[in-house]
Amino acid sequence: MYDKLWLIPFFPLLGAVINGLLGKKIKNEKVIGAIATLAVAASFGVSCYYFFNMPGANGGQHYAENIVATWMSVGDLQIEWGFLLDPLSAIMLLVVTGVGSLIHLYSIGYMHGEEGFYRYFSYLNLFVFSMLMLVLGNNALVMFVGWEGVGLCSYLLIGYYFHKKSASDAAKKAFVVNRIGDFGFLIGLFLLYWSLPVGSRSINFMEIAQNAHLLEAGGIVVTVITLCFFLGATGKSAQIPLYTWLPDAMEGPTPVSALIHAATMVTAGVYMIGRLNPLFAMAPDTMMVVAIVGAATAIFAATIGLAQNDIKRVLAYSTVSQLGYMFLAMGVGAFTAGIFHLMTHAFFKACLFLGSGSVIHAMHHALHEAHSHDDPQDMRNMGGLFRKMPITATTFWISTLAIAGFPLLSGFFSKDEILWFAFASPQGSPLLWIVGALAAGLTAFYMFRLVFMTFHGKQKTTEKARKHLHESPWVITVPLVVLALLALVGGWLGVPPLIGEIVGMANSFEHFLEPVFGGTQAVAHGTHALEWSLMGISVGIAFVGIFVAWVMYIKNPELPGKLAGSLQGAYRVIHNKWYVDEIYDATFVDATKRLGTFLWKGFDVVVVDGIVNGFGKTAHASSRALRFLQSGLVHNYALVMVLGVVVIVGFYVLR
Amino acid sequence: MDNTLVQLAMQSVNFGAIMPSLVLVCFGMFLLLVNVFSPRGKTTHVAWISIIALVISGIVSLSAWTPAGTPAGAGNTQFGFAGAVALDNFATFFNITFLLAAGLTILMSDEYLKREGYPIGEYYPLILFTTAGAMWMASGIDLMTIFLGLEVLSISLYVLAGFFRGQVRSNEAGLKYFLLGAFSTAFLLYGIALLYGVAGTTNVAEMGLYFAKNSAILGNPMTIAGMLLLATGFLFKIAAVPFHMWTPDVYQGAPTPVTAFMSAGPKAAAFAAFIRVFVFGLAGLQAEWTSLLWVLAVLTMTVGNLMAIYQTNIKRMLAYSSIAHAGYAMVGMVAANEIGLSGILFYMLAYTFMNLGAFAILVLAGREGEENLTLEGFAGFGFKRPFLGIAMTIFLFSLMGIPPTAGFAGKFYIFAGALKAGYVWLVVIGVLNSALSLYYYLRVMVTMYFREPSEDFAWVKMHAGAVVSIVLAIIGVFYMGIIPGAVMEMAKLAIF
Amino acid sequence: MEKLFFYLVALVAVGSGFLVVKCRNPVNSALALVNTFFCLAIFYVMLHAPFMAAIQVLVYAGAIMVLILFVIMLLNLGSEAHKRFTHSLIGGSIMGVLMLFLVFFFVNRGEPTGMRGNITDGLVDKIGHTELMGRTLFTEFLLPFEITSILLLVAIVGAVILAKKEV
Amino acid sequence: MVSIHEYLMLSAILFSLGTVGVLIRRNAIVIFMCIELMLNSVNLSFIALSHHLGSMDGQIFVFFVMAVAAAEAAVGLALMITFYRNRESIEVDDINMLKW
Repeated sequence: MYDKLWLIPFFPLLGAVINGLLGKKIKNEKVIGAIATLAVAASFGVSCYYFFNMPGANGGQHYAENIVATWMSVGDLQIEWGFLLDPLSAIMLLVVTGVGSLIHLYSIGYMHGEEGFYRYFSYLNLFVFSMLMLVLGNNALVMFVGWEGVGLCSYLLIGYYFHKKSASDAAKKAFVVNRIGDFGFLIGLFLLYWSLPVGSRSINFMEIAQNAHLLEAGGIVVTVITLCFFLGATGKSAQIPLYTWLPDAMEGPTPVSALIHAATMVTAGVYMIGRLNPLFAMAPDTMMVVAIVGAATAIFAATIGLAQNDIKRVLAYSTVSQLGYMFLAMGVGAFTAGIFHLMTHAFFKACLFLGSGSVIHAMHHALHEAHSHDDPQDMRNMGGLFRKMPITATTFWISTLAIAGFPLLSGFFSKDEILWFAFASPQGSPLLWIVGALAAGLTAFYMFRLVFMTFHGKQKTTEKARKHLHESPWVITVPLVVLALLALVGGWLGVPPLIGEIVGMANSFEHFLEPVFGGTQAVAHGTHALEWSLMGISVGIAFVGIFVAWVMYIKNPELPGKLAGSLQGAYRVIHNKWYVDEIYDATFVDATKRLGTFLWKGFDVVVVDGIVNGFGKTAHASSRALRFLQSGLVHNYALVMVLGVVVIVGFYVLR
Repeated sequence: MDNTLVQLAMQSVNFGAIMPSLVLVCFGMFLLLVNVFSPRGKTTHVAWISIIALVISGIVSLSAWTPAGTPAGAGNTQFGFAGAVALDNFATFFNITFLLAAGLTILMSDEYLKREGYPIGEYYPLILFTTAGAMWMASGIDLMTIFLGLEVLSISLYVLAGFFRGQVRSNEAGLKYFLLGAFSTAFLLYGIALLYGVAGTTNVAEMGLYFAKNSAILGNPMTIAGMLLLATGFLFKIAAVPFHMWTPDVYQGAPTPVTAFMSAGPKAAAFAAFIRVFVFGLAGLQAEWTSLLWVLAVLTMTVGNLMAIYQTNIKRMLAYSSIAHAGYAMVGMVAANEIGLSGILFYMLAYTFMNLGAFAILVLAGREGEENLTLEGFAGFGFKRPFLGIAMTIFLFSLMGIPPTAGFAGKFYIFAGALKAGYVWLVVIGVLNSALSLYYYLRVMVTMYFREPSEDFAWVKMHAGAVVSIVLAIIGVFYMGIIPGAVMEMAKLAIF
Repeated sequence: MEKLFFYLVALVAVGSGFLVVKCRNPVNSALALVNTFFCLAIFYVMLHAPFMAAIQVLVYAGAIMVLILFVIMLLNLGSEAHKRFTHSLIGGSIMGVLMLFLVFFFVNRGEPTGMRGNITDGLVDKIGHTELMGRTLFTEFLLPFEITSILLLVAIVGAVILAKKEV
Repeated sequence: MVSIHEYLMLSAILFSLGTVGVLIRRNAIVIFMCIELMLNSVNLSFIALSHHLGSMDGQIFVFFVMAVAAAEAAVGLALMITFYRNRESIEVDDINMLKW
């Protein structure tokens, strides 16, 4: 029954091969798009079939493996091309193939008329294939194949508009940073294999789970191993300090950002920690690091998000921030909550990206018609688009409410669960909760800033361009609607018991993942009253964020500009007494915004990029210095050889 | 003539033990004659006959393969010439590697030689002789056979490196290679002399037995010095730091297919002899040579990768990268266990595929006179020549060691062997180095795909031979990456 | 007496070896090298290897050195330009001294301990060196001997290809 | 009776002389002659050891070394001639096109 698991990654691979080899000949965009979309949809179908026929549904083993062939055998270590179906991979499968097929459909409309249409779809299918290998692999090396594959496809797709230098630089940066992460992954894997006692050495996930207890819990070994794996995760999932590639990755086409840099690939790190949860659960020190890095990334990226004017960059920093939430959840032992947020985030963030893509598409078209050279991605050029693009705007609104944690939408449930665990789990602390809640408030603020600047207020486009603004075609809006619906109701899968008791629903998500995380999941302790009040506070903070955004960008859109001016002359501030409340709010917010800008320009660009580039520069400089040894003169070469002989022989003989 | 002498000679003669090389040598001599009677500039038939020779030699080699499960003594291993050679699984595995390297080289050479204006038929017999020399190195049990194999190989390569006699670059490559090669030969010989002095024999097997019986000799400074000087000679051919200085210059100056061949065949041959002599004959000194190789492997990897970063000529960059790859393979030598050593065998075969594939693309992409091999010249190559671009990407990925390619599997085996032997830091350095290597491989890909094409690459002609060799290399890279098990099993059988 | 003779010849050998390195004119170097070869041939005779002595003179001094001299004449090479006191001169000399020191060290400390064969001076005188060589060469070392033929073939073909003027 | 060590010492001196020559001379032919000197010193070691051990192997090896030296001389000199034709020099300082 489970011996057809290989079909899931097979279809996208087939699609990639067909489009890659024949795409140039087919030429018809509709056919190419259909092949690619159907390939992913077929995988989605198979995934659904398996989802409804999960192993262990009627008791027994909760996972099934499908071993296709032996890959490598090293001594007693057998590595297979094998696939693993368990609740965790099943959820990821649905997310990847489901969101993936929608984005493929969307891409048909979005990429219409682009040069290299077939190439795009071929890469995109190849990406889905790699992602499915990553998710389905039954051992760490098959996962690593996918891990590298998604990196490669991300690289190819970020650099899709290769004639832009920024795009190719961004692609290279993404690839290099990812490889730093991969280095951590490999070292972690080697160390894990090496430190397990002989006889129980394995890199099969299920066997790792069984044998993890043979390592010393909380010991230095398991801590180092998990830290190495976490380093891998920070690279792939854009956490501090390896996050800078993700905002730059927005140079790629927007559907790519939606699929790879929001919904699927960047969550691979979270998934990997979930996969290795027995190991991580044994290393409290690592868990603490994960939680702290996650929380820090969440607030840090949210702060930077305040200062961005490029619509996609706001979303990019928002993604980094939300990934921080997921790591925070993993770090406090709330594995289910982390995966839950991964899923809901995939819905609303994909929707947001696609929505922004729809806006950019329309803006681009309009500006092009009007012969304007304004940046179609700059929010300062938008405004009042709600009437022009009602479907896009509505779906965008829903997703924004979801990400802001508006009660009873999907983001509310998942974020709230994370915050609750951050506070009340044994590994949690009130400090983590405060940071998380603050980040939630900032998220609400900058997301609504985005919505207000884009869809409301005064139209800032020229009259001429405005005529050409219109709603996108159905291939673009259908995925938006579906994703918005999911963002609306997806949260009800994982209703927390607190609300579940009232409405009479169980937390089916947690129940479903029970076999995977049952043994390692942290248990949060606290009274109902505490839980209610924390929930209330975090929602309140979010509302404050929304309110401030409303004040600044709708009620009084001149305020920020005015303030900027008035800050220069302090006396004018005192003069305008009747604005004092708003000013107070706005100066506070303005200061935060300045902090955001500072962090972005200062820390992000100078420090992190500096370090990453610094390594490159060091290598380059040493290469440059070393090459002068290669003088091209035979007697110098001979001298080096003799020197080598003398040193070697001297060392051994005189020793 | 004394009758007993003839009988004595005939007793030790076993042509079965040198059959694969014998086939090559006979064909080589035949081709020398063919060349005499061929019209000027017509060499295609010579190339094809030499391919036939390689195929026959391959079949003969494989017929000596002893499959797994054969009871001891019932295998196909052939000994001969008073213990001077053995055609065992080890030799056979390497023979196949050499033959593949030679075959891919010949496939990409024909049109290239014509384009560059040197359609000289003697090129092919020289390649065949080189391959035969490599085979003697791999199957030699006697240091004399190994030494002479090495010399046949080297002398042919001196000629091949300087083959374009009208080009200063090629002359220079040949002359540099010759001077430094002869210099290193002197050290190698001195090492052999010292070992002969302490063991009383040049036969590796007898030497091993003698050392095992009289372990006191192992502490003799002459033994250690002999071992080190011998290692020097092999390390020169492997291009390990600090004996690597010739590599970039010679690789850059030699005709591209010759460079391709040099980076795969002779390097594998040197490793074969290295393993045979050190693991077989000098096992008693393992502690000494592993600690030496540990240091040299780290140096080799790091220097190779670091120096490659600054290069703008792709051929020269690949030369440095080949130094780095030799460093990775040396890690397996340090491990000196079953996985590590068979990992070297595997890696050499994998390297043959990926490196020759990459060079085949350089052969096609170059302009007459070896122009346009700089990084800049490759701008936009991936779009103008999609097939070659994708192929190059695959080879580069394999060289980087990204799964599921042969390069990854090879590195994996070697590092796994080193881990098993407990060299954790060596593995960490190795993995770090392969992360470093990405820096320059990636630059090629970035130029190929993310730069506006400055040329139309109209001169790139897809020759059948080169395309076949590229396709074969791609198949090899993926086969050994996706199902490396089969090859690895063979490599394990090949390690005694 | 034998010892004295040895030291005398050794002195000549080292002296002419030094001249090979020192002489600025390649022709002089070559002649000094021939001289060294003759000295070595004398040692071979002292070591009861008359056949080796003969081919030392014939092959080395006769063939190879003539070839080298011929090429020197062909290229009409004059003396090397007056050499500056370069780094390679210092480096080379230091390396040479270090090398000598090392080699002395391990040769002095080490002992040639290899297994003894059954060839004695008496046997060599009785059977004859050439025959002993021949027996070993064509039985035990037949394959290396055959490989040598290929080696020389490769060298001839290579030399012809390289030195030929037109294609 | 001259001891084996004396022969080995002499061989070492000649070997080092040859090495120094390779390192300090500029003329490719002289460098090659110095390499020949090194090979010959090894030959002396071989024959002395062969005599000392009473086995023939060392002398056979010398026989092959001579063949190799001859082959190398042929190819090496041919390479020098071609180089000379193109550059009018065989000083190693002029063999410097390929570097860095």
